[in-house]
Amino acid sequence: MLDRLTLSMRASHVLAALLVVAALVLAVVGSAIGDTFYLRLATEALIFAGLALSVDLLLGYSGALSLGQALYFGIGAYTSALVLMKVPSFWLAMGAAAGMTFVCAIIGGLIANRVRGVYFALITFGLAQVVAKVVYNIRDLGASDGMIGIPVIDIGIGPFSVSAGNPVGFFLVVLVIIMALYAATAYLLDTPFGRVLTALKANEKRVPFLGYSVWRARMVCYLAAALIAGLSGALYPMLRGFVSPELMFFMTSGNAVISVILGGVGTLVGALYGSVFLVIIKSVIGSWTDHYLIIIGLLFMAGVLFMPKGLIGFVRPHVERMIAPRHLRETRAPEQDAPLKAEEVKP
Amino acid sequence: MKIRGYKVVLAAALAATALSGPAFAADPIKVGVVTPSTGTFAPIGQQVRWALELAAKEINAAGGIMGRPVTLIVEDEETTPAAAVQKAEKLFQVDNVDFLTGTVNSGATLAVGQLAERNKKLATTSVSFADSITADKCSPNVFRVNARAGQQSAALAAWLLKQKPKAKIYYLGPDYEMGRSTVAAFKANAEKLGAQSVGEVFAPNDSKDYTQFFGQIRAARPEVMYISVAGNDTARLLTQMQDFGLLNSLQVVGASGTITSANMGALGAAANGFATGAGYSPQIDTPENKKFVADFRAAYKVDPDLYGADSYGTLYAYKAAVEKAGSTDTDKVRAALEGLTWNTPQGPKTIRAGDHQAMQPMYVVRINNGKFDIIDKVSAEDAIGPDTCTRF
Amino acid sequence: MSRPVLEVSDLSIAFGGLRAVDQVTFAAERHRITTVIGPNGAGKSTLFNMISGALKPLSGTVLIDGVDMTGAAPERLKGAGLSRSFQITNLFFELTVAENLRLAAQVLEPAKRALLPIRCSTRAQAKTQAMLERFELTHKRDELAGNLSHGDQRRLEIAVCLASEPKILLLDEPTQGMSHQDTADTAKLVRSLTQDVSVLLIEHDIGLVMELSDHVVVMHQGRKLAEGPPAAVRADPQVQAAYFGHA
Amino acid sequence: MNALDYLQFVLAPQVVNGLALGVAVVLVALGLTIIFGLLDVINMSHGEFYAVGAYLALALGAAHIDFWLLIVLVPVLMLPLGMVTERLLIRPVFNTKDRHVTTLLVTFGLALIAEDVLKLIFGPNTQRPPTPIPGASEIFGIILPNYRLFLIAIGAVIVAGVAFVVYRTRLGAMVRAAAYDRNMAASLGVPVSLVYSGTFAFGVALAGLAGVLLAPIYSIFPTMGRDFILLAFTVVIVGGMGSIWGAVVAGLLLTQVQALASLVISPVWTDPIVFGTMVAFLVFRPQGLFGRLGHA
Repeated sequence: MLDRLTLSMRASHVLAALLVVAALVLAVVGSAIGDTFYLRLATEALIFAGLALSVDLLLGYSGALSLGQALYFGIGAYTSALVLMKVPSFWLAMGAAAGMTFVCAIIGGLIANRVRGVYFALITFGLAQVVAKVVYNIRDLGASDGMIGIPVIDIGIGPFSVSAGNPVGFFLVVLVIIMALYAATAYLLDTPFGRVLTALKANEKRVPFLGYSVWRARMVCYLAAALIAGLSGALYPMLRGFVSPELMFFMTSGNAVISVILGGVGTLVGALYGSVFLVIIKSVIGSWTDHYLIIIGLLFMAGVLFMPKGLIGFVRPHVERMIAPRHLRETRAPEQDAPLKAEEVKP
Repeated sequence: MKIRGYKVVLAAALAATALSGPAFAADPIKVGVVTPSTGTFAPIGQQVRWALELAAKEINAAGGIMGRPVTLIVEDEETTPAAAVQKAEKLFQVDNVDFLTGTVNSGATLAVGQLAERNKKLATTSVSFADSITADKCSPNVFRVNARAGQQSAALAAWLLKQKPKAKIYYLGPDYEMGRSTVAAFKANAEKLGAQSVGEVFAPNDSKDYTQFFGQIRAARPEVMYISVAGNDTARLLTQMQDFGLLNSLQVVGASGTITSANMGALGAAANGFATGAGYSPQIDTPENKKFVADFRAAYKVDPDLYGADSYGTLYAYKAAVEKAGSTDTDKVRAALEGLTWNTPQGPKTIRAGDHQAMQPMYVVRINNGKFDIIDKVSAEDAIGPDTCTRF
Repeated sequence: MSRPVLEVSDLSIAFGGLRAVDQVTFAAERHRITTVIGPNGAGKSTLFNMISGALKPLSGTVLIDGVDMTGAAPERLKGAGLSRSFQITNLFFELTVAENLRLAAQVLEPAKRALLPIRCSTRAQAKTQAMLERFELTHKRDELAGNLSHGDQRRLEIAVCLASEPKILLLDEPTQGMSHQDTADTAKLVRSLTQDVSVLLIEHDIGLVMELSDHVVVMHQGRKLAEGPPAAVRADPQVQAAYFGHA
Repeated sequence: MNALDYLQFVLAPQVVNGLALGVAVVLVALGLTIIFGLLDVINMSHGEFYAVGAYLALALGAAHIDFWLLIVLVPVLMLPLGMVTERLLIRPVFNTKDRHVTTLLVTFGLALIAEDVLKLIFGPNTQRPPTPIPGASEIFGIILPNYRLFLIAIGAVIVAGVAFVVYRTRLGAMVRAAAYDRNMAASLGVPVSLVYSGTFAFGVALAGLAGVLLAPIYSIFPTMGRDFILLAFTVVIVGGMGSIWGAVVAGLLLTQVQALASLVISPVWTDPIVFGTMVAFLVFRPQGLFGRLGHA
């Protein structure tokens, strides 16, 4: 029988499909008019959407706010860059980035998962700051200048081959990868393990008494999120041909958090839409003022205060109503936070 | 940002009309400007923008480049390479600019240079001074119109050791790649000329408090201190040294980016006596420079600084090259730029064909109540150093 | 008769020098209701917390089914067959009734299904359905747990504990705050649980305790005062003085 | 260099200068820890309030208002700002379940805006007010600027004053009661809501005061708020949320560790050391050195 969470997830899938359709339209139109810039900008937006997706997996499902997710994005990007300069193989770069991110995430996870809530946020923030600073000082990693000269690679997919320099081709490759990451995350959340994560966010203290290890669930979630960030990051040097320590800085992590809040926390697809939305408002508002951060900040605060499910929160209930079986139609959606009693608020 | 660009067009057009210059029939030549208006380097970006606008206005008033008006299209570098590359790509692809300049962050200059190469366009920097841009990481599509770190330290070291042979020097740099290489370059230059190094320390970027190093500095009893910090860090370091009475007995010298108009206000008297090797000072006593400074002041109420002057000169270099090539075609303009000699407020500059580095006379300037007094001059040939670019 | 499902011996814990529970020993027989009673502050909930892994005891042992589980984490105790409810309703308020139950029943699935889609967890689905029917919550399956009435929430809490098919169920004041009718229904329900599990109960309603329990453990100031069948305990003069005197 | 020289020129100045920096850090952390301890709110915009205080001092100083008056005037001006922030941004989300994360995010948004607004008004350049007390004194061969001596002294006075208010007055008792258990406090007649916004405003005013006092040493620029924030959070966590003495001890201790460590290792590694300390405390002693406000 279909339940509420599965229904919400399906509604997200409908919106994700819509995004894919829009992307394909862009690809068709873009290639028809021979556009390069907008396709590559959209590719970049999708790559950062992957980072936002990883933030949403942590924040929206296990309830852990990471202020340093760019760390793994950066590790993925640097690993991929180093591999590509030696061997221009897409699959090797992706594999190495995944491996490296995974190893680093085990260490980071062991540190960060000792704590919860705001402390988790502060630790992840600090972790990323420290690593970024170290990278900033390592000459072999290009130090503050970063590394340029990452070749434009050909991506072999079975008998076919796509050049990363081909705007439409690479856009489609990134689209497939990011949507695959989205699908994998959605799949994960619709498994018994994923439901434990949802439970973790709803009431962490109750979870161990149901027989699940909170630490293990959080750790697996942390690793999965790091992998998503790392794989997204691995795509960046293929697109731009360089990496720089700024990719690990707080602003990169902060942008991902802003994307998630604007798009809608805990909706997965919201991270993707939020990321695209952020790119759009940045370039639109940025075209008439240098002080666009004020407007983004205001939008962000409005999102936190008044729109707990962001943009998706406006749209998804309608989609749910359209696709819901009858038995789920009348009941209240689980979107709203249940009102809580004062004693539960007190830490 | 497009709009901002058009505002410049409008201003240029108005200026042209006002001066009853020629009415343009031809398509404009589009120059892309990626320079920070947000982030740490925003104050530098301000000078870059102003200087380019001034140059564009003048060029258009005088009939443009080959009869075509110049349009600037300005984008925000945000002081990060990632943003710079994104904006540069827009300029190359959407706005279809013929030429790109303005990047400040060295990483951004390198990344944008690579993008220019892949887009078969030309990019220049008038600010970034990391040696690598025209050395081991040089690109056939990248030119540097300003003096690099090596030129600056060569000039400064020559002057310093003339003043104080066998000077005892203490070095303080920011603890990251750029800071370390700047210190290393000056140290090599100075030691070659007979200086004694009595100690060095690298402070983290964004240090709040430099006082923790003062004991070591005092104990080493140096006569000269070389610093290569920048921006807010300089303001803190020098005012704190002043508070601790360290400035009384020390000659402080440093990299050219150490003191600029952005932190001069905060430094006040603490900046007095600071000497640096630079490609420019508003005090340069030539008619070209006097006119430039006067026009700049009239338009923006402040003096141009090093970045302003170099950016101003960039547009004239491009003008000269296009006119020499008779085209805006990348390959032809590149060929014209290589070996080009043109006039700037700093005097004539020549672009060395081998590494695309501008050669220019270098000045040693000393700050005196907010003014950069010129105290020495080193010829272009003596300052430039060897060509180590091997890519073209 | 087989060995007791839960054996507690010499269990102690101290908070800042104060012995909250002091060398308590008792056992809970299979398919019986064992009730811990005592005045407020007697250490009942602390005792529960130690047995269920929420607190680590200072000394003593807890055996479940003969296996030493002293100080084990709650999730391990769950694996050993222990399930508990809470004095203050402790559910996933933002999740539906069915999801609350399904999460609990999910432990019944083999580990390899943890990463297969939910719909493959057939055993958990069946168990959820069974629990909904048994606890008469079927028509509320898609309600949020947070929107249920207090009585329904307390019932759901018991259902959640039972959904994982434990060997022993710890119920901490299941009738707390309930109306008269609900209390009676809950009593009936708890009685019926002994078909499947053993129950260890904390309860304040003395009438209910006497009616329900097979075995009563009386605690007072952290120590065990007496234990035995309800009638015997009630007659104990020490218990009379310490407990019923106040009641 | 002989041992005596090392002591006089290196070690002793390092300790003394570390002390001055420590006082600066304590001043910034004080408001943060009070807000954190009472409201359980991670105020990500604390650094920006510090910057606002510094800019206010700069603007008013330019209008020829005396520095000594500014020390009083700026915190007073900051009070309504803090009050309004609490009412508009903290209060509405205070009773939601995720309020820790929510308030952190809201204040992060505020920081984003504040920084840009400061740049819009005052421009991106670095500025510096004149040093109110010029000159330097020599004590046992260690030179210390008079203003830093003053800073150490006034820092001690401020800490003592705050501690007096929090631990010795009726007002402070209310604050501590509300921090311990707000329902209990409310039932005892403490105007909890007023105490909350008052405390938040007080924390903001302290940040502003730190801005006034530190600007002559550390200069003023729009992003100055980010400067102390990691260090200040570390001090709050190490000292114990809301613990005033904890903040003082942790602030002085951490800056000494930093100062002395930088003698033997590259100063770049002092950040990881500070961060490592924070991690170690979170893992092994999450309540900090002194435990949290109201609970100690």
